[in-house]
Amino acid sequence: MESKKTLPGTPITGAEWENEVYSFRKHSVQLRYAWDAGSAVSGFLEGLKEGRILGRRCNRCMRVLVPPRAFCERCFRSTDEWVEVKDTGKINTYSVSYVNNDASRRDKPLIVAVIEIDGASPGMGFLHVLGEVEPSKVHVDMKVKAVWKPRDERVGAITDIKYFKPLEV
Amino acid sequence: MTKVAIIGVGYSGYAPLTPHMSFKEMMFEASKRAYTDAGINPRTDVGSFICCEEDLWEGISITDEYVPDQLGGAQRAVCTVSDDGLVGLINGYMQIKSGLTDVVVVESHSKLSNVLSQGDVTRMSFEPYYERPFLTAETAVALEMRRYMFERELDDDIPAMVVAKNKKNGLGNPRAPYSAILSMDEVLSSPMVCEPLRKAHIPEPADGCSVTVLASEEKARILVDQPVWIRGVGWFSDTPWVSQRDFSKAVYAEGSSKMAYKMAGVNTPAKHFDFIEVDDSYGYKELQHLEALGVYTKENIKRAVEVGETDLRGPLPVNPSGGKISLGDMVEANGLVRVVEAVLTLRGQGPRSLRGAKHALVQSWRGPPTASGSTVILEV
Amino acid sequence: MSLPDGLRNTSQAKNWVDSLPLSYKYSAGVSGQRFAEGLKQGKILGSKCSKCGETFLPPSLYCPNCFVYSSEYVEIPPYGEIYSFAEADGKAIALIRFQGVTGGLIHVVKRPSAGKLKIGLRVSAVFRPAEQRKGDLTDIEFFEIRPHT
Amino acid sequence: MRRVAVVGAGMTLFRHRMLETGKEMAFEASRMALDQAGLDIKDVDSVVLGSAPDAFDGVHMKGEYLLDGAGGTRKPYTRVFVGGGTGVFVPIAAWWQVASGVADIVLVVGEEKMSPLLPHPQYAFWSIFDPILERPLGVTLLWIFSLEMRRYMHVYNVSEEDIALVAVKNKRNALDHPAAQLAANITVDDVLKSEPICWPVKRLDVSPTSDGAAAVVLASEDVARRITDDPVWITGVGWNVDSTYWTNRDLCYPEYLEKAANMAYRMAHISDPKKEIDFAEVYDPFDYKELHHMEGLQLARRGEAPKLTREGVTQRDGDLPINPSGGLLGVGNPIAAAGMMKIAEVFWQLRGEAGKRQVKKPVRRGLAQAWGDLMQVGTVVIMER
Repeated sequence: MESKKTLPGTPITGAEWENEVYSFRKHSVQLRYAWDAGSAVSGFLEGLKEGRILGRRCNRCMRVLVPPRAFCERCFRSTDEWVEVKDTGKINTYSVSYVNNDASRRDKPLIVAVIEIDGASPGMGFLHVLGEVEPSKVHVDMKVKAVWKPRDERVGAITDIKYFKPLEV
Repeated sequence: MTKVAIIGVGYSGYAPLTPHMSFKEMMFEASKRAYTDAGINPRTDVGSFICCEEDLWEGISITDEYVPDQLGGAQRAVCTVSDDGLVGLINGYMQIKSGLTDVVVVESHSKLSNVLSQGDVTRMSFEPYYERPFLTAETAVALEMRRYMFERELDDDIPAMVVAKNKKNGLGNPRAPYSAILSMDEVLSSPMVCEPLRKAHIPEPADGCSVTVLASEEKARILVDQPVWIRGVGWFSDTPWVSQRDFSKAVYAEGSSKMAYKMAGVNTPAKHFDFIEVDDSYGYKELQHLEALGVYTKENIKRAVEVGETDLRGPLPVNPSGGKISLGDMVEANGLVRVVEAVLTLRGQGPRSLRGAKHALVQSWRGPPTASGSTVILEV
Repeated sequence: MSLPDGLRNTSQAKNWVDSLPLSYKYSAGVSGQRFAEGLKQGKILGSKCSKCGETFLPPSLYCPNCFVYSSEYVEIPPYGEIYSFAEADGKAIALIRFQGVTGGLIHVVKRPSAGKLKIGLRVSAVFRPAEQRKGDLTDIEFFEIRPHT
Repeated sequence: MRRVAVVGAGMTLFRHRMLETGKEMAFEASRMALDQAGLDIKDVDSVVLGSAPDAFDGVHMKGEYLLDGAGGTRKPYTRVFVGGGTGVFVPIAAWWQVASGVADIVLVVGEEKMSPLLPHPQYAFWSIFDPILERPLGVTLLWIFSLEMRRYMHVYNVSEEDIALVAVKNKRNALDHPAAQLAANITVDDVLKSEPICWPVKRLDVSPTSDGAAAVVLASEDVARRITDDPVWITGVGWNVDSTYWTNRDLCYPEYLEKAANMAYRMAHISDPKKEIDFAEVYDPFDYKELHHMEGLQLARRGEAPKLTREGVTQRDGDLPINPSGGLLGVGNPIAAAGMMKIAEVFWQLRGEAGKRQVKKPVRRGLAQAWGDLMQVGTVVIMER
């Protein structure tokens, strides 16, 4: 490879791509799915609709798992019971997103965080977004609380929680 | 080098719909059965976990992210072989043969009922520039089917007889959701999908998960009374270009079986096996595959079907489980589904007429538009 | 798998519906680009391997058998024969093979006004007028049965 | 267990967009690897391909589609996949074919063509998340990296400046790589001032999206000794996947990588990796990942990698050169091909064929590592002269 000055490959410039100086074929498709939520996630979604966050306890390792699952991955056994946990928690880590999922810029930055939920085993939590707070004010270990959509707007989805907001302000 | 055995099998689902479980819960159930069958604890006894799945069948990119927990594989050596489950099993076999580990779990599943755009997903598997504009899975199959039947001078009734046989075989199999008493005439009067392909030729989609546990000889002898030995393995691909294939033969099945026969020392495949599980999609594929495996020839395959040689009580039962026609199409799980069937039959838990069977061959094909397949030779 | 306190009636089983909208712009590639340029000129180009001498359609940057760079692109006369065909929704799709060429083209075959399509019938490519060609396979409008075959 | 050698390597340019189809790129890299090994396709017993999500190339079951370009026509051929960890996993899957005696010569190919997906390849990453619990939040891949980076910075008190040093080093190393897409002479300040994408991640902390392919040829000991005087042996392989539930793990330290590395170290009889590994190509899609991975590989103590970087230990002329190739940050990131590029780099370095990239100290043993999924999989290969 040392001796080979140029490696194979024919780069296309941005202009060649945009102006389609080469032959391209396009194909757009909308792939639709209906994923079975299963017993654990169905229960979790039903809980969210009721304004509650549910976990599952494994009676061997005694962990309370959030998000809940039907199996304990450590003990490899079915989990044993539903546990209602709190809708408060603390920020495990966070970041400030300036882009959308197609890499385009957002109008307004969005704060995203992993929130350790109170009542779940230590370190257990889920991904959500933060609201009612400036990025500069957020810190790891900050206490937060869920802000729920009104009851009649909740459908059994993770977005039934609008966002988490700081408890202390 | 060590011999390799299948020491446990498990399954779950095997139904048109499985709304009560997520794919994770389906995998948990199947693997729990397999581990119980093998007498192992996945958290302590397994060196490697192999899953076979494809992103767009799951609706999840990098779908291997979602497999470890429910198999007992979190923080373990887990990987995806993006291929038919039978190729996953072959990789597990090689991992044990290499001395890397002595127990391997192989899993594959289908949640086709969750895929609302099945046709669009399949369409995306075609080469985008030359082939996708003109082909669907059905068109690609119909092209090959017509040519194969033309070259063998087969009438429509021959593939229909295969469909009817496998539907009937499935009736004796508690795991086969699409088994039925279906006459040849009913097959021939089912709606035309893409001439010459009819609706009754096409395996119906199904949900399901299959899990097998493989072990080295030493481990197998300690753990179970009745190991099923893997005597030979082979996998092979023809050209991916539909337009460059010879439609009269399944080159991939020929290549994979030759490799497996060589490994197992099988010289006369037509006489070696007590039963065979082959991919039987669209009826005609069973025939094309049997030819490629060398158990029939292009001269005698037609007669074999006509006189019922491959029937459950014939001299060489083919697809005693009911095949894909009865079990349903479980995409990447298809090969592993048949391994589970073959293992149960070799253990005497299959059809009564096959009790005492000692030698089996399992062959799989990845489905349209591929020309890739695999073969495994099993023995008790 | 069912939990001791899991789902007990079908209305409790939820599913989540969403879609994956995907949009692609595929490059025809190095050999595809040559093929596309050929189409614009009303030509079907195959590739020839310098080692085994075989000609391939679709053309390829490499010989799939010898796995070396193809040496040249060669024009293939637009006359072939039906290797197989499939019919649905009143339309016929065929694999058309050309003499001395490995592979072929999959395309629409216009059904004859009289008689049926058959394996082995000889067909020819009908190109769109030059000004309508875009450099993809639809530059060939369809294949039609050649008279007197 | 049969010994397995690497006997040839090849790669294409890594670029944002290439004219070549995925098949054609796979061929170009494979042909170059076979040429270096002095082999023909007829000598190859089996082919293993690695490629990341189908959503990039835009072909379902893309392993089947890429088959002829990777030399798999009428051969045993398969594809393996562990997300971003794939590139370093493909040679592992080929290794067990040779080690088991099933094959003597295996062609190993990594390919990625990310450019076809519109409007931007990043979009595919939305679909790697849990469809029910995460996708409705509009999640992007950048979120989870920035969340992990923030956690790492928090727990070990690491500064953005320290992390930026990695980008500076790797992009500069890449100036000597003929395939490089983003080689540059930049400063820490350039990184810090680059546009924030998902704070703390900024534009210059991130590797690009790319098209490209890379390939190597593996051979059994008999074959290797016959065809080359200079085989490079694969002496350790390891891989490990952590729980899917990434929000239940402490992201400050990659436990799964430690386990993957330990699997490989055991096989290679390495007890003190920091002393026994001469140089490493660790996965660096983001600059902080190089530090994170050095720690998971136990080439640095937890939280110590920034210090080693500051002290110049990881430079090409340092005691423990890391990413002499220029890494993903400098050479580019066609995912599975990028991991394979690292395998190729270790091979070329060990043979003394890396030209201007050759590390200063003599090297006998190198390590390549990749990472992926939901910050969840580690893949490790150890190679020796």
